Amino acid sequence: MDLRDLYQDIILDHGRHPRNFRPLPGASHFAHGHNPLCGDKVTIFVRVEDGRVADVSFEGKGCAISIASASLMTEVMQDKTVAEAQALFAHFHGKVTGAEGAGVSASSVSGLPADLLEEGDRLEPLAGVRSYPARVKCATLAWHTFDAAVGGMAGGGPLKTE
Amino acid sequence: MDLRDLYQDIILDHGRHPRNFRPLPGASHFAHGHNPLCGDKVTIFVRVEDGRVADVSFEGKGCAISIASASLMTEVMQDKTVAEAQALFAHFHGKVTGAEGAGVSASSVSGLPADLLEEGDRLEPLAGVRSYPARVKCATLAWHTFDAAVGGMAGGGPLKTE
Amino acid sequence: MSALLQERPAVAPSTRGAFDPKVVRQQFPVFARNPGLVFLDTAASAQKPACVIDGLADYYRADYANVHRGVYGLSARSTARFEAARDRVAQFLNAADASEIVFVRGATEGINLVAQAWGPAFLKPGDQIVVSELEHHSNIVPWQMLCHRLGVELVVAPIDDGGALDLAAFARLLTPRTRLVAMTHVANVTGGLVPVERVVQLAHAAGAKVLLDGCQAVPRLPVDVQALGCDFYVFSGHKCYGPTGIGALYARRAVLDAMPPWQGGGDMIRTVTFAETTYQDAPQRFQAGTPDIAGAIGLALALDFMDDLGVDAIREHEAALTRHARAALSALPGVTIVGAGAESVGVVSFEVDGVHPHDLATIFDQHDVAIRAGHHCAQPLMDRLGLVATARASFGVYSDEDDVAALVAAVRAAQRLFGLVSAR
Amino acid sequence: MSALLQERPAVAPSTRGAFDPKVVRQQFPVFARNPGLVFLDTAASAQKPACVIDGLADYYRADYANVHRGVYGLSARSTARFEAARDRVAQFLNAADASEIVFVRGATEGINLVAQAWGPAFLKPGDQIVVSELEHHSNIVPWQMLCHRLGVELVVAPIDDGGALDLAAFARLLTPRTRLVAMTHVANVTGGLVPVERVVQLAHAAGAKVLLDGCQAVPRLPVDVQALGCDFYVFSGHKCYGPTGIGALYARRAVLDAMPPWQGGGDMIRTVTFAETTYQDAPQRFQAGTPDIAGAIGLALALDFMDDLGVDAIREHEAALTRHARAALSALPGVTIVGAGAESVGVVSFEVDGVHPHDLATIFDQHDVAIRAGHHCAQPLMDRLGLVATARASFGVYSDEDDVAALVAAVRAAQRLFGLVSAR
Ligand SMILES: Cc1ncc(COP(=O)(O)O)c(C=O)c1O
Ligand SMILES: Cc1ncc(COP(=O)(O)O)c(C=O)c1O
Repeated sequence: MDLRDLYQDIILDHGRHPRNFRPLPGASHFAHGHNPLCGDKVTIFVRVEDGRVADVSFEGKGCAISIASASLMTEVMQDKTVAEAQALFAHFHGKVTGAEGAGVSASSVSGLPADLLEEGDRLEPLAGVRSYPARVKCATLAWHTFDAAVGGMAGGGPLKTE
Repeated sequence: MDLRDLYQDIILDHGRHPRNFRPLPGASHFAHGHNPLCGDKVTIFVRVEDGRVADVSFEGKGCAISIASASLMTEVMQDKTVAEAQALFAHFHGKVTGAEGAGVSASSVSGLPADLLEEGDRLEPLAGVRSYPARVKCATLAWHTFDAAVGGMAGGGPLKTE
Repeated sequence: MSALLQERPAVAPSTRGAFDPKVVRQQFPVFARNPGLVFLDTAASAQKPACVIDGLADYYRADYANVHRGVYGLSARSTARFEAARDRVAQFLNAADASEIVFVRGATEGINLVAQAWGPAFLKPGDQIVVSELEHHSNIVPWQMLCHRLGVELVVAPIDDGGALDLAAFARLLTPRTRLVAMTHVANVTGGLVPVERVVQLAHAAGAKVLLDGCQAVPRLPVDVQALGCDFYVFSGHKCYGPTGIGALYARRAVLDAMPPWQGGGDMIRTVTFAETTYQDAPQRFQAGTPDIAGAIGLALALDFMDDLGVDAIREHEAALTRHARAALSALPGVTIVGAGAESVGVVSFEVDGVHPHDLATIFDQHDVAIRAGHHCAQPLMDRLGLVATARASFGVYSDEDDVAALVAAVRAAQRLFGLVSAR
Repeated sequence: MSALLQERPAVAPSTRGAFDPKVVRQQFPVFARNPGLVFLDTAASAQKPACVIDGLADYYRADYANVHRGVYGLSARSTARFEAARDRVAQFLNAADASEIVFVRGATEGINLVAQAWGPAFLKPGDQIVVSELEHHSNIVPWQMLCHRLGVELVVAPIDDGGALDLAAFARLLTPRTRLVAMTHVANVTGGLVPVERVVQLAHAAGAKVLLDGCQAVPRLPVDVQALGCDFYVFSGHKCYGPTGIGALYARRAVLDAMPPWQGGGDMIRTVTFAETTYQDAPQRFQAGTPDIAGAIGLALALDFMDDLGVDAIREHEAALTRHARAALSALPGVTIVGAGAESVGVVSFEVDGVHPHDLATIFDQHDVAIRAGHHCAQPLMDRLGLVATARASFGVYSDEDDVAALVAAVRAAQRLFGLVSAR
């Protein structure tokens, strides 16, 4: 395994200069995420309007992987419907765990709608994580926290405030 | 090791037909002994008069070794002074543990007074126990209980009622 | 983790036939190292097969590191093996999920965990806990201590004169105040199989939770916690061919989730500040500190070993050998067998007129026959039976009719030594 | 039992000189099985020497049976080895008597035992327990839980900015309400050596009992509990080259005798009836159920191993290597070392500007360098230091300057990968 597969330039860049790294005044949803094994913390803020992610941002402390993953997530999630966000989470989850379909149905992975394929590709740099099982939790922390914030997105439940 | 060293005829006899196996009305001292590992139980009754063991008896349930040891003990203890009883306990203890002097000073073992030598010899059949470490507690149960009844005999303390 | 599990060849239960204890015995180094040993104390603790001993050693040689916290490869490998062991136990008991398995030192610790963590959270003064007369001290004393602490009442379900749990009497004891029934699955003194399915049904109908003590059952019977429907199930690894120091508590997920933590420390927390601490979900919440990693892995190896023989085949073997031993012993003059109810497995307790069990054990030892003599940590049962002690022979997968023959010969030798039969 | 102990050749401490870690390393199979491994996570758990692994396996092969209750030879032998292991631990800590040693799963269980058995019997609302900012969660959370249960107050002794316990501040915190001081002997994050002799003197002068957490000390320093004068001392076997699942609680005899039992079960009782149960004396009273027999025996083998190297020599080795590592790391640009006070041993925590510890650990792993990254179960200390995580390297008897060189090279590689130094 080449470390460069994990620490691609885009990851290092997002790790060092995270996008949407700020509180979100007027957020309709937010959640705190925490990895008890390493103490890393993240807060995700979301403003949902008309069933769409009108804005999403984050704050926190963590490793390059978790910060980059959060940063990339805030980019791809902008303006998505809940169903789209759900599809992206499933896609991302399959990508980083390698076990496509673990806890997420395989069809939702393969079946990323055509208009999301570009967003899906933007997450490709995170795929290197799958070779580093100890780091998968770093990559997924922000996503699970987003999920918690908007209320069981993966389960398709209704949006709710934490 | 020959089992006959442990189960000598005299042991089997005392095990089957224990002497002084009865309650002792008018006992001045008594104590209950118990081996938590096997559940065996013994009660020792003593009537002390003028600093002598005027009478001693026992009741209980146990294996051949523990019953025979109790029975032989009641025989040798009859009419002994506290000091003599103490010397016999020390002598017996050294005999069955093999570790003469473990917790008992060596001089008190070797130095069994001349007038107690005969009593000491009567305990010889119990010496086989030393080859069976798991059974030493069976042999000593009655003796420790006697000791408890008359109040720390081994420590030479004053006689006291339980 | 599941990959590790799947590496094992899948053997369909139905294809596993009876096994030959003489062949099985060759896998147990203790018999080569102690030639002539007739080991009839498996109920106290089982001997260990080479696959467990060597597997344990090999884990330490190749894969050892602390679990759950290391990023490096060795620690990830160790963690995967440890969690695969949890999966293995869950699968063996047919638990719905691996998160229902808490590793403990043994059955005793498992019962104490339930008593100390579940008890104070769910019991109030006047509530009742039911145990049976058959129980091991480990399934009595923790409840007694809890009853003293909380003002709860300990109720005792009686056995009948044949040694079986009196189900009708048990049913009558259940009241709306019964909160927990704690009962053995197989009695350690008699080998008697308790009808725990009925016990669970009756207890649940009365609204009580059920803890089953599987110490003597797991080594001898297929156990399916979902089919049993019990709320808690405990067993010790050392009694089913695994290492000392490890065992498992199964608890239904909903029950476990509702329980507060027990011991505090590393690995069971989410966040710690001096002001406040939050805890992990089960099972981590109940495993403070570095667990017995090697023990868990060794236990999984032992369960693999049992599965390879086939648990149904083990049960058949032990039941048949027990029947044989009971028949052979009762044919001897002066020998009385302690009643075990309708069905018994793996264990037989007996008395020999005129020879105390302790003397028997010593005499047997001179014939290289290892049995247990005593109260077997079941003094209340001894009191009920009017005994202070019994002699107990118990079997494992390496035991066979030759062992029973040696036992019978040893009984006769003891009787001769004590002059109870003529020496010829 | 003493005979078993005496079989070991008596080596006078003064004749044991320095040892060569390269030679010592050959006794650790993990390095042969994982060629190239640079293992710098000994503070989390130590690797095991062949004498422990093989000795454990051999015990199972030759001498295994349950303890304390068997009349037969195998059980007597097993019991003798188990109790000899207790003697061995007592001797290693210089306890006055073997009965002052209770076997536990590890330090965490030892601390919980004291909190749950000693605590409720001797504390009342308004009393205080003092811990330090340096503690591992295992020496915080059990006290927090106890404080909640009893209405007792948890008081925190601060460290100074150099990472040392602030002794003056500690002294000022002690009041007549202070009933217990629970403190680490060597801090697991920093390696800092706490002046526990002074802590004990001050606490005792205030009428408080003292528990010392020796997890990181026992593998690295001669420990003499009588000279320290502490009331309780705990450590984990897996951190001093022994098996997982075993550790010891030392408690002064008088303190232990005054404590009520903790868990109920077999082996800790004197008599049991459903009406009433009486308990054994210490240490049996605190060891319910079948103990981790093999674990205790393995721990004794590990202590033998340490004694053969010489604990003074181990201390010298670790202190020297720690000094060397601190110097080598601080010479690197962008590296900051976490303060450990005046003296540190075996452990060094550090940060690398611009690279999170988790990323460091992953990158190091690719260079076969195994370190820990995280909060090291000491979140309150992290909060005090204003960190969420550190990278931690820790040493054992098999570690040497080549390991430090590999660590330094790995730091530089990480910095290059992250573009923090020019790649050349
Ligand atoms: C200082 C200290 N205390 C307590 C512990 C907990 O030890 P264990 O997990 O073995 O119970 C550790 C190690 O993790 C430690 O370093
Ligand atoms: C039925 C039963 N319950 C509980 C125990 C206690 O098991 P352990 O000592 O392994 O905790 C035993 C064995 O001693 C047993 O046979």
